[in-house]
Amino acid sequence: MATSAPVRASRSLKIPTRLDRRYLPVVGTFVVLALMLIVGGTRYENFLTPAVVSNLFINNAHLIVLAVGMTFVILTGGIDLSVGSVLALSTVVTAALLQAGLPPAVVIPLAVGAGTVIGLAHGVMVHYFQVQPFVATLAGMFFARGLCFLIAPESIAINNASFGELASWVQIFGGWRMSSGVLIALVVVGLGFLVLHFTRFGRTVYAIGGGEQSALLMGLPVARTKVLAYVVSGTCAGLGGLLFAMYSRSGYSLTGVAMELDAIAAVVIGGTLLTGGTGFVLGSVLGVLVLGLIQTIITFEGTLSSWWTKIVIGVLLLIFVALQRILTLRRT
Amino acid sequence: SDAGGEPAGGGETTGGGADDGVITLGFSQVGAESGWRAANTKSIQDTLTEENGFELKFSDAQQKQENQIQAIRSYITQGVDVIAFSPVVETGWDPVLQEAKAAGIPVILTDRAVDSSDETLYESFIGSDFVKEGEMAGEWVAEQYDGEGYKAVELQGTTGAAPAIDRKEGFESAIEGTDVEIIDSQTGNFTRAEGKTVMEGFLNKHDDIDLVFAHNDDMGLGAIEAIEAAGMVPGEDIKIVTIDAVKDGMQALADGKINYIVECNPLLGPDLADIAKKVIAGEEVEKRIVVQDEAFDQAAAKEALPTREY
Amino acid sequence: MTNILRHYLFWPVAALVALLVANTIARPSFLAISIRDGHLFGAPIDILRTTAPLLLVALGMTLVIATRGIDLSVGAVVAVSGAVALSHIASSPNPESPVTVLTAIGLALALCLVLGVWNGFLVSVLGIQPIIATLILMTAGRGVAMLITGGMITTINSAPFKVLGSGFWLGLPVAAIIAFGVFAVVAFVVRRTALGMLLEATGINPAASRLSGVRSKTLTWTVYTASGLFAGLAGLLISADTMAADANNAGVFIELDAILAVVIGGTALSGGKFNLSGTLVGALVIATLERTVTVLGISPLVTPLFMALVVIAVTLLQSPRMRERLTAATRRPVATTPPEPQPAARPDSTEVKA
Amino acid sequence: MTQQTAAAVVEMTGISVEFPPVKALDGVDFRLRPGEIHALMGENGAGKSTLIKALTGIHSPTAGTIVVDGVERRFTGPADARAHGVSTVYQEVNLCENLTVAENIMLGAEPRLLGGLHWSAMRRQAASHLERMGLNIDPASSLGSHSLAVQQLVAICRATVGDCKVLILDEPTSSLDTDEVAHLFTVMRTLRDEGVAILFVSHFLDQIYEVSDRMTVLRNGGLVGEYVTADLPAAELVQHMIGRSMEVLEAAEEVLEHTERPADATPLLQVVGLGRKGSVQPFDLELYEGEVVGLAGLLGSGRTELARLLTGADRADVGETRVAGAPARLRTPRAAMSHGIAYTSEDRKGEGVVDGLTVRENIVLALQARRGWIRPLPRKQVDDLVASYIKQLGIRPANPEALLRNLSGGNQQKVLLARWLATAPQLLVLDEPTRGIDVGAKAEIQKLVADLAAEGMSVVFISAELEEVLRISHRIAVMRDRRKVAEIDGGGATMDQVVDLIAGGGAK
Ligand SMILES: Nc1ncnc2c1ncn2[C@@H]1O[C@H](COP(=O)(O)OP(=O)(O)OP(=O)(O)O)[C@@H](O)[C@H]1O
Ligand SMILES: Nc1ncnc2c1ncn2[C@@H]1O[C@H](COP(=O)(O)OP(=O)(O)OP(=O)(O)O)[C@@H](O)[C@H]1O
Ligand SMILES: [Mg+2]
Ligand SMILES: [Mg+2]
Repeated sequence: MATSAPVRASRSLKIPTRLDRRYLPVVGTFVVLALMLIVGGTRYENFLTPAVVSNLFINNAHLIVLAVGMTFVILTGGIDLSVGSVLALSTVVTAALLQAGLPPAVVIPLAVGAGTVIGLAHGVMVHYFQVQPFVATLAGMFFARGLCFLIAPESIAINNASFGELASWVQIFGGWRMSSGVLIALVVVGLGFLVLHFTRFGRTVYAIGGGEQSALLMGLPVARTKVLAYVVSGTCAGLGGLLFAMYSRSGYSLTGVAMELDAIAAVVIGGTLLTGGTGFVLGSVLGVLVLGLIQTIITFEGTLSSWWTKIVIGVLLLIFVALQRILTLRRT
Repeated sequence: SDAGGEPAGGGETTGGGADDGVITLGFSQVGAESGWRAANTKSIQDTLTEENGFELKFSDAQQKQENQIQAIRSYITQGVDVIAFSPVVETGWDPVLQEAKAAGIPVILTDRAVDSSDETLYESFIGSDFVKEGEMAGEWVAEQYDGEGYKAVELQGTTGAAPAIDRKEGFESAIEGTDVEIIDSQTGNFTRAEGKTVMEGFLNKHDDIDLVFAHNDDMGLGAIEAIEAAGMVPGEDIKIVTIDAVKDGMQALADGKINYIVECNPLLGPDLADIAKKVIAGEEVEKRIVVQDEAFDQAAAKEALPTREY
Repeated sequence: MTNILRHYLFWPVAALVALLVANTIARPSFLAISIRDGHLFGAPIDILRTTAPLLLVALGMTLVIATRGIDLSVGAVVAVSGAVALSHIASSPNPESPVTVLTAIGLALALCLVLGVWNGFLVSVLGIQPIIATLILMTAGRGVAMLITGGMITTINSAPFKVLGSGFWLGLPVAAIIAFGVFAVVAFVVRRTALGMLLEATGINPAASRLSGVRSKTLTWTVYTASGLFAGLAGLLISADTMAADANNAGVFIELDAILAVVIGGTALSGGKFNLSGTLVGALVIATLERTVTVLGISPLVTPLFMALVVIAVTLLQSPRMRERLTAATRRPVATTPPEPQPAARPDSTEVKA
Repeated sequence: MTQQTAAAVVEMTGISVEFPPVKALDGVDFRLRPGEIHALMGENGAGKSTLIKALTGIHSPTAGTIVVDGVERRFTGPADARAHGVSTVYQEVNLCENLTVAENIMLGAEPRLLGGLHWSAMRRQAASHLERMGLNIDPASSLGSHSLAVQQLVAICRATVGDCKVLILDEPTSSLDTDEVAHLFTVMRTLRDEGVAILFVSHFLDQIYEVSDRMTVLRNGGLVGEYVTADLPAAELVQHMIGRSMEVLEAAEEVLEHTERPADATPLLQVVGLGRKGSVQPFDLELYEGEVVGLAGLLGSGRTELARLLTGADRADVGETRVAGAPARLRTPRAAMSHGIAYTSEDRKGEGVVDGLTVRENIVLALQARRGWIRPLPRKQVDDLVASYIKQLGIRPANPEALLRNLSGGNQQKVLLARWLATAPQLLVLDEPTRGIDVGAKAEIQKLVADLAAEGMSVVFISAELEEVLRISHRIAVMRDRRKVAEIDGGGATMDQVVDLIAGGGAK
């Protein structure tokens, strides 16, 4: 019975010589993004300039933060439809409280915290009541939007001086510009990356996406992790709202309608599977840049009617996804 | 995707001047959410043509402020001569307008105002006065029906949108002191379909509606459908007052199904062209240019209909 | 008792009844149906009619969801359908002729079928994730609709077409007859043939289904095509309702309503077992909810809050956890499974190894 | 009959678990002592897994007490159980395929650096755990890239990480070959000698007798008794388990029926140079009517992959296929099915069960898929078919409307078998069909296979249990390193002969 080890020697896995398959979609997105930048650069004057690239980040800082939070939720196999509304809620809260004369040091935690609380509610509904994430967060979406209207049906300008200072802080290096919003977004991306890859919480997020049942039977803290993923997303949406308030210096209850779709699209374009378990924050950032680039191209084109704008966005999206798909397929 | 394809030539890339006589104007439209908006866009595109000495860069923000801000930023980096836009929201434009100012590019607002403490950030604002429109509608109602104890329902525009807020405010202030009473008010999101569903609900709920005030023609047209389906005669059993005066609305007015329409003129192109030229030439322009809005009753509509442009 | 409580239709039906009761309290004659102009008239009839397009869209959505997919493009397809049909009628010399109207309907449905085929192609052949695949058409489709109408709202006068939206047959709204009829036929086909089971198998375990010889790709393709077609039909009903094709606003957010209807009806978004009867109740709940907002006179400012609370209440009550609690309360304690292991609704190994 | 040696570390008394209307456990007592290997025995569906799950808090019993280490406890779940020193490897592999092997082993007890995961230490520690299990794989590779058997071993590695007092192994050996099993037993014995209490479930009687000290037998959710292994002869054990005598087992002994095949017979399926890059080297194989061909090989030798190429589950890069003499392209399972070829995957959970459907639906799935959706099988025919298979294979509960996910592992396996038998194939490729099936049913299945062959069906039989392959096959193809290395006649072959071939021509 007991024959032993030596026969098994030949079976060790061969060292991967090529890129790990898991990185393929992200690399795919990156390649397509680079291609698009180059094509744009040859097609439009002033396109491939530091100013345009800087603006890509400045204009999308809030979306980057949303996408980071969304990545957590999608990695667990869930989805968060509320982020657009929560972002609006946070901008409205920021604007309304600043208008009421509270100092930013008080307002900012409240605005972000509003997102955290809603995220917590989502997590509890999804995990403890087993409401499907899509529905729980859809309800959250209506709820946050409703709160926006209650707080401020009309748009509110932000005139607070110290908030304005914070918002308009810009660092310039040559043609490159970095706003406070971008800086915060990059910090969030860095944190997101660290948390996902270097904490047990992060790895459990992946484990749940790979199989919730398995994660549970492995004795991983599924409940806590799942709830926390929604809390992260809610908090990111709150922070995104703050960034948007800094970006637009106002609070408006109709902000961010359908922005959740942008965030989800960014995450998925960045190579994360909606079924959960595979994907990277950095991919999501690339996804945001892809969407931003599409907008930029549209503006540079400058001749598109409203309907061609929509069609071209769709077509560019298709090209991105299809190219990424082809790049991924051919390697497997 | 052809015209913009060639690398842009000549002097259009540097801001400030229009040495070659052609004015490059970057226009950021709100979106294409209604027929009114489409007419507005068309007017601008038809006026700011090469024959008229313009090169128009147009972009559609799809109702998103962030798209609009990014479009304006992009116009600044592209170095257009003039920037014009219809803001999605009133607030939040200071930073980007400051950037435009710093780059020496004049800005003109159309259709909707911005809420800014610094009036020097833009040259001029061309557009209707939404409060005034609501007032005109309300005044007509007060004049016609005061003393008859009319019960009115209101079909509001998109919750939170400036025209909806202002028109409601204007209408309410105008009927104050009369015995016209608004018994119900609900949003119809400026669309015909929702106008119809909401009106159906009102008809289920109230037996005694005398008047509908709709924030735009489309919702009014939807209400007409609902009223007819309930076996009543729009314009007779239930009076209808709306704002906009788009073609379908005017037709319904002429047909007697609507009783009064306050115009909201979308043809801002000529005014915009005019102001842009003046601004480039360094002439003084008025800060606020209120577009002439007419109002039509049924007789006036029959007369005006054949010659309406939109 | 317990069995009724456990039934997947219990809470959706309870929600529907609760809404009707709330309406009746606010407006005692709410449920009254009278006869006007030779047809039935009243709030319940209106609700049936306004449910019609949503029901069609939700029907297609249910099938798509059964295969673990989602179709975000239905709203855009609704817009395209209306745009095509009305543009054709508007440009024809004889808008009142039934031939014109039938051609318009045929054209619209054919194009929507093609759009459905396109979605199916992206999902089943290219293997793009459904949410993104259909997001493409969701964006571009509206553009196409606007391209067709030139960005204006196309309005027509055509009696035969108007029948689709506001006509009555045997005293009932034609729109409702069409939608409920299509629904019944599809439900019959799905449940009387093996289609339903094969769809469910595909949704639950694609890999196992493939090995069992189920044509998963073809089935997936078929459901997206069907979804496109039903959305197209819904688009016709919607545009006939107001006799206008509004490329920008027709069917906006109908995908969310449809998904909500499916979920309220007890079908899990993770695919597999689906309940068409649940979807029917779900669609009625949503249409009634919209009507309730008006009848209760809820201010537009709090409407979203109200909707959120209703949705939260319904979904919490019918959540597996809550059902367990309720059944546990009505019988002696039994082995309960903690919340975690249940999501077996989402089988763990999900990827098809192609 | 039990002697009190040491204080029990786990003591379960009067445990009942219900899944209305099924009473899965009814007042069962169970005791586990430190430093023993305790086998839990019973037929499929007897309640073994349920007892384990009741202990670790996945199911909460309706009655009974659980005392762990002298303290009465109701664990809230596996995490809680683990925290109290109870580690479990559940019946199906329950790991995350998307994570690396190292993470699967170490998560929960991961080494840390500055508050974050210490990846290199994690890989190092994982590697040492793997080594102990005799596994030589890259800890940084993703788990999904490994075969089920490897995954099973990884799951066991995970359970032995950290300080566990109680180690529970629910059918860990069902997909392992002798070699791996031997390794596992070495590890188990070491742990036992360190004082760990080990609960072990297996349907292999020889393994039970080899490794266990004591056993508890369950039948139909009830306790039959606790025995000292050495004192209980196998025949008696079987009797306790199935409530009948040993005869069933003996019946299977002489199943093999050697009919001479005519020299000029056309093979039912003939493949020449069939292969796929990165999976199996090109091989030739002929399968004849009425013949059972066994595939023997070590874990990972490519048996499964060969089977998948034969049946269109994977697409071959090179080679030709002939069905009944005519060239055929088997590019999909569906195409293979249309030629009467059926394949049951070894991966029950991933590629076999449709767990949200009922037993009935699972059984008719393949048959219905072949007919197409338009022509549903008449309900009467379905019911008869399902009823007959439930009876023939002894599927329990005998309720066609039960959801498959609520069946015990072994019963799920039987349902899968029924699915394929229902299609009445000409060639049936069975990849580990007896995995997790109890002794009685296993004998039934072997007999069934022999009968089917006698009726003219051609069968390819893969099993980790070499003995079973030898017993049942007319011919045996031996695989090594993803290559078919030999083909021998089943009748004359001896165990040693095959083991030599498998191991590389008598390396030792
Ligand atoms: N979640 C559940 N819902 C309903 N019934 C269940 C559930 N889990 C198990 N059962 C039933 O409980 C009984 C015992 O199952 P269990 O899995 O414990 O058997 P087992 O002894 O482990 O069998 P096997 O050897 O096949 O693994 C079976 O009849 C099974 O159908
Ligand atoms: N010990 C191992 N080390 C590395 N990889 C392995 C090992 N065992 C199996 N594999 C991988 O798993 C796959 C197993 O191949 P396959 O399942 O065809 O083998 P098998 O002979 O059927 O083995 P099993 O007994 O697991 O069914 C191979 O692709 C191989 O890469
Ligand atoms: Mg078991
Ligand atoms: Mg195998």
